[in-house]
Amino acid sequence: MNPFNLFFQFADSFAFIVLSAVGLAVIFGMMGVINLGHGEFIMIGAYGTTLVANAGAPLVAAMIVGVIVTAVFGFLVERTIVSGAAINWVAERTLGRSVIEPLYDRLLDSMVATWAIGLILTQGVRIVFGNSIPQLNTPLGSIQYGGFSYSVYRLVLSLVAVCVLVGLYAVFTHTKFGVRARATIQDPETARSLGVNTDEMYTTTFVIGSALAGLTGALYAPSLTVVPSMGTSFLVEAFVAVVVGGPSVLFGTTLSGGLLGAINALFTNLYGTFFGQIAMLLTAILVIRLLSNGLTGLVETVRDRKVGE
Amino acid sequence: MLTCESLTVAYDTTPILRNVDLTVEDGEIVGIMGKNGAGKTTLMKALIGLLDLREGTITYEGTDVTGVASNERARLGIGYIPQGRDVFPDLTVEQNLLIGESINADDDDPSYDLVYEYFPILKERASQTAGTLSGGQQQMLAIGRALVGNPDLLLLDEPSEGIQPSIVDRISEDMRTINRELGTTILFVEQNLGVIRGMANRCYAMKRGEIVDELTGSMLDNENQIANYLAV
Amino acid sequence: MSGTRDPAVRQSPAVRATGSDTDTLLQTDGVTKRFGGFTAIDGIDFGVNTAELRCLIGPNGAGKSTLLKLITGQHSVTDGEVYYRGEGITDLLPHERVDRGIGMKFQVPSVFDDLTAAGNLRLPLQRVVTNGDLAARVQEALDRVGLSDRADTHASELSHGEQQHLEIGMAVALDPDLLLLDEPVAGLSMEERNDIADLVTALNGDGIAFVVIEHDIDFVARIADEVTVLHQGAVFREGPIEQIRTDEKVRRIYLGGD
Amino acid sequence: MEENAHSLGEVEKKTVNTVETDQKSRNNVRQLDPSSRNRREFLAASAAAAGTVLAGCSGSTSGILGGSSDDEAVTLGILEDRSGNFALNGTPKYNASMLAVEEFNEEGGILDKEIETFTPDPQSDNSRYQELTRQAIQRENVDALWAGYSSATRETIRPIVDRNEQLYFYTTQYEGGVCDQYTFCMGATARQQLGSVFPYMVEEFGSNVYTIAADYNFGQLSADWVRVLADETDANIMDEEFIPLSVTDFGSTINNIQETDPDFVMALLVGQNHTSFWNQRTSAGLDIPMGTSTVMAQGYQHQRLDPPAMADVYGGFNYMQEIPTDRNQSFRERYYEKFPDADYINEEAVNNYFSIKMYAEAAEAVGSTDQADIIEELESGVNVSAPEGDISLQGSIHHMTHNMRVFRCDEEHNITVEAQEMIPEQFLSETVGADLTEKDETTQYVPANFYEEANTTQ
Amino acid sequence: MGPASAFDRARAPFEGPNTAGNTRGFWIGFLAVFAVLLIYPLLFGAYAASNAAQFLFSAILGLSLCFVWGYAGILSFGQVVFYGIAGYTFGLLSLNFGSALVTTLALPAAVAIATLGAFVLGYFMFYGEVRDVYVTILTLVVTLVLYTFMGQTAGSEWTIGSVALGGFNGMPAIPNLTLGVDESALRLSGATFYWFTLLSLAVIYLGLRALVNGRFGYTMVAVREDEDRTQMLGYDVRRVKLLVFVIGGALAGFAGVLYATWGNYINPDVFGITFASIPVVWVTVGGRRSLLGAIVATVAIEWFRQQLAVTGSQYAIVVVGALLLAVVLVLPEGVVPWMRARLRNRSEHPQSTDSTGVVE
Repeated sequence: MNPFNLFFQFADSFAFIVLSAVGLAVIFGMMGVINLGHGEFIMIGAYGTTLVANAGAPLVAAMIVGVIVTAVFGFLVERTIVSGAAINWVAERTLGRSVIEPLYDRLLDSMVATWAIGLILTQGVRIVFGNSIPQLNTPLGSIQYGGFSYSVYRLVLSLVAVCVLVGLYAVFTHTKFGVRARATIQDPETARSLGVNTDEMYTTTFVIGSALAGLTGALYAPSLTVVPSMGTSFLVEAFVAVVVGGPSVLFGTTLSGGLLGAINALFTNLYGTFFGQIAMLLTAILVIRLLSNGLTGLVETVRDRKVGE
Repeated sequence: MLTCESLTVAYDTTPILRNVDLTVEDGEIVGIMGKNGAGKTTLMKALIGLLDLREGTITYEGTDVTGVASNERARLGIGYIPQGRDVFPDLTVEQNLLIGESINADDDDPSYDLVYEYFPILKERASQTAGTLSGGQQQMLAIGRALVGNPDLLLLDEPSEGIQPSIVDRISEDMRTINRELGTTILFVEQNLGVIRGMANRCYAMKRGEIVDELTGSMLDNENQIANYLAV
Repeated sequence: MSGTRDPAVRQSPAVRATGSDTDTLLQTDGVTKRFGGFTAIDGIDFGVNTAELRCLIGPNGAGKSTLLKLITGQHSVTDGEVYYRGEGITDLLPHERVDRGIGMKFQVPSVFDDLTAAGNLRLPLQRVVTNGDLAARVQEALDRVGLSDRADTHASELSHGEQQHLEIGMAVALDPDLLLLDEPVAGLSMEERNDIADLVTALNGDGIAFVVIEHDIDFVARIADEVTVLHQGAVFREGPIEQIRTDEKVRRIYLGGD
Repeated sequence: MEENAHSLGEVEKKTVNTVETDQKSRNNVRQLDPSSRNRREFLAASAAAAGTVLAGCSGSTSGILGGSSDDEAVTLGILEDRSGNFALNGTPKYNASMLAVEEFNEEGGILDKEIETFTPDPQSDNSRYQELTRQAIQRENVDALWAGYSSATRETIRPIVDRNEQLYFYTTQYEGGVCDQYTFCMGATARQQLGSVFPYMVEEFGSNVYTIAADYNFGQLSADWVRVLADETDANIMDEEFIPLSVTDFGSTINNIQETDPDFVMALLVGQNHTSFWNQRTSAGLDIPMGTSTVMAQGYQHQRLDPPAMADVYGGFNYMQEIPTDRNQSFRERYYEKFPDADYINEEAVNNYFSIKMYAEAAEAVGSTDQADIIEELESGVNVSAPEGDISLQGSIHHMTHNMRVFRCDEEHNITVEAQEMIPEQFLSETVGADLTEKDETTQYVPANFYEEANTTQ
Repeated sequence: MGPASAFDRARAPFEGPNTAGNTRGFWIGFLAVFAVLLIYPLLFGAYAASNAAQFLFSAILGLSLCFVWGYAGILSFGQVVFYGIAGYTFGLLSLNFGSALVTTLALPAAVAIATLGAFVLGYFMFYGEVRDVYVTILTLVVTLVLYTFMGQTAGSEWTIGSVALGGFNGMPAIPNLTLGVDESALRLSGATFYWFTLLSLAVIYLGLRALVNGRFGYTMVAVREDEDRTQMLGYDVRRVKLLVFVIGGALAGFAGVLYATWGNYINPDVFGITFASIPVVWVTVGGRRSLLGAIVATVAIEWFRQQLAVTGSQYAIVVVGALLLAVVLVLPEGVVPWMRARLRNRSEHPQSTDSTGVVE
């Protein structure tokens, strides 16, 4: 086992897990909505990026468009389905009553609804854009080390993953929006009574989660095959990471990205890709079983014990 | 400044407030006293808009705010200090204060200095998470959080609850100073005799969801009459 | 450990734990509960004798409900031990404690909305009535809490007072030796309070020990032998109701008055 | 070689009807059990057995209210995925089938009857395939069935096909070994595909090989074949790696290849996730030549991916739409005239096309659509003029002798034909020694049972 | 009077507050529908019966989820785990031994293995305090692990006895369901398979009705409503949930055997995300707290999906998604409870509508 290979594979795996999970984590952790269509949101980001880049735009510009498209889509989904506000607005004017209960904190219903959205998206994209679109090339080439070479772009992705985590940390702790959003999540009633527009916080949070999914899609568009069904390849990692992470969204995602990435890289190196995946999933099952609040729960328990001493 | 007419609030079928009428004049400190379960907190929540009215109207500074969302009421200048430890436990003291900035949209100059002047401990603990403060400190934070946005009216829900007597006295004093120096109107609910006598210019008595009496001026000196409406 | 407790009132937990004091039903020994960084219960020693009726009072946030949940096992203790009839029950699950005779009525009436009044009462009874007529036992229990004519009404449609009765009925159906009531009369009219007081007194007369959390001091005075005052997660005072009622410090922190 | 292909294209018109000359191979006409000729009877029997208990009636499959089918038309069941995971591969198959049907109908159909089609969309869902196959056979009474892309799909429906004694054409290039009296495998087998490209690679680049293969039946069996072929060509398999279909990240695989440093790689990857490999190996700078039997001809990666992702990939296939013959040119024109927006004509599409033609010719030859007769006719060994060239059916084993080519993809993703040869399917005929005209079977043979090399996973 | 009261006595165990349809009218309707379904193969033939049989055993799978989700509040994406395990087990046993007797016994054996699987997974989760949405996600992850695992069993090392697991290609040639020994054994196919499935579904439906309206049903509803509260009535909530989960697993396993024998085939797709999600769709649309709803919705949706597939329309999946979305948003309780409420309203206020179609 070559330590450099191990390191690069860890970085790769970490980036993939973190980027897969982070949009889901924000929406789940902040709003109590499980977005089973998360993979398809990622797919939208990838399609946006690929289509715009194919039209001749520079890759970075195309990626930005991909993120924006997904964010706008997230906004529409939040307004029409998750909060039901748009549909209720229409219904109140035609039927004289609202017809939709918001999906916030209706975990199971939100899963079913977003699964349906994912279903529609996959086939909708297939109908509109066909089974395949011309794919992008991975930029930035490779670097050599010893007899090995590594894609620079994949390395950049792991840096981006770290930046996304740091950036989110900054947004949610050092901006007014972030603080208000967290206050809304902790105690929506009190936040509202202090003048925070909690609806707006929910919408914005959902849009941020969607934009992050879009970013993931944009970033992986040049490295993975962009097809309508690509979303499912992110879904498992995303769920596993969020659940293993536990309630503290950013911290948890970082921890689980680290743990699962390391397990995956190690077992892949030792026993091959299949065992890498299986080991990762079994680790997840064990963590869920042993730590009911995930890795952040473990950290908190340890902290409580320390306070007691 | 604030007028309520025949407020009725019910959970499912059980009415919690029945036909409550009250008025608060500009610059006053008005108390509402009553035992646990009298409906005091429900009244406060109805005033800020966290509970829907079954009947009645609420007028704030001449505007009917009955159907207005609570965040909009806050932005009109009502500062709400919820009961107990309703600070945001995972946010720092400073971040808690930041939430209060949304209050009173007309005023976009948050008064951090003023808050820190009244409650220096909050400055000391600015970067500590609110959940780790003591009960009294949390209460100060809740008051400071409402003050940051320079509200015209403060709604204060049981400031004495679960707090050391000495700190309760201090809080009463601070509230009076705020009222005097800043001209902030205050409406509070309380069951602590000392706090009521120490703060209120005027006081309503509540019992099982109804206003049963109004005590003004010298009536407030009569300890026994007040105690009558309270627990003992 | 809180130093405010009168040491003459109770024996040490160690003695109790051996079961040598047959009068002691429940005893906590230095029980502590922390949530995150916040200490809700701070090293409490709290005891209840057989067939005693003890009220637990104190300001909101003093830790009353938390203490009850530590006794029932709904919260796990951070530190300390809980003994019941001399047996350490700290590691037992809630239902195992119920099997040993501890019953609980929650703060907010939490009957099962989707079931009828009879269905609710059936739940505890079907566990203990293994042969014989379950329906007859349900009817009997309905009679006891005065809900015979509401048997087929969905619990969600019962009045607040009826729900309180129903919930007490459910707890009693299991024949507990110790019943923990969290604010049984909150939100009830004077008449309904009297009904509950009568019910509790009667059940206590049948030999059930009670711990009742209540803010209504008149209600407390009406039913209680002994009162424990909690403040900031610790026992602040313990004693007969008259003594507590006139205690200067208790008045200051809780009851009001200078 | 391209000369050769060209000249094959020119003989197209002469190849149509050679049935008579093959009559000699029918010396082993099977004694069909009369009852087995009626594929519906078992159903009727079971219905009747239970039915009599209740009502003492119902001897027919359609029941009292059920309709009967219209025998005026020839009905072909064509079950190809147009949605779901395999839509990319299934859509060209569907298109080419429709083209073939249209061309026949313009000429008056089969046996002067119009061809009707039953063409639901199984949505890449194998359960759906089961339902629809039953429906095609039992309700639509299709005269012949074309269905499915993946091996999994084929195995899903083969039990139904066999029980109903339904003539079935499976048209995907596949791992090989299916020996089934009702199933005709039109695609090239792994042994045919690899048998064309692997020796070429050894010849061109050297004998040290690294195999990466999809971790599922097709990949496993293809890797077995690579081992068998390596043994035959004295090549050395340095290592092999099986990659689950869900894997999208090939970092460790690329590093492993570099660590082993082979002369060439056999890449037997399958599915959309694995398509990511090509981009990743290019960006990681892995520039070892790669041989394949799976990519390009099916999923047209050389058109979907940006150059140079597929540079220096060599594939052994019976067809790519770039084949530079006149016959293929004319086929392409007809195809794109009917489907101007279509993406690519893949190997499977062409197999659908020529096998419908082959069926039609067999039906004309026997003068009916009786399935047993047509199977008998096909088993006599027929020739067909396909877009890839003139090819023939190996009647005794229900597989095709294909015109196999080695295609190379260059830096700009241009396709050139590097080698060409007619390769029969040899595994069943020679190694197993199967003969469906002698012995009825519905099995699938695997190389592991016949070759020492195939049995040693490294 | 006599027969009528006997009828009433007979239906008593199946009635109670936890199910719809506690009227004589309902049961007469039930018997009528059942009778029509019984003669369905005679009317439409063996093919139609065989095709309908799959809707019926899907309904058993739907019922298994309805039972654990609707009545005990456990949303499991893992019903297909037991469905698949039983299907594979049945295939392994019957193919390895091949005799009619073993094939007959393979049904209970496969159900037993699936039940054991449910017990192990359930014990692991419920005794490990895994709750709510984490149960859902854990069952989803277990499903996907099995999918990944079974998908890679293509190699010859994954042969059990003489039968290969077969990776993604699955396990072909699984024999039909057989009842009996040697020559006298009844091999179920076409209409006979249909009747067996129909009877099983009816028995399971009635059995579950009796169960949810009996002692255990009350306990389940209590657990669903409030676990803490139920614990304080002395119930071991973990045990209750485990038992529910095990029963659900057994039913799903039974349906899985029917599936494997119906198609004579099983492959890892049964563990795939699409297959895992579909029961959730059935139960959501039908109404998670309605056993009848689960059956009706399963049959209707599967029939509808098949019709859409037959049309070959590329919009089929979009239509299914939109339908589901509409139900979740507008009728979160499900279609059948909604219709029941409408009917009840009508019968209570007959003047408000045209008052036709009132049951009772």
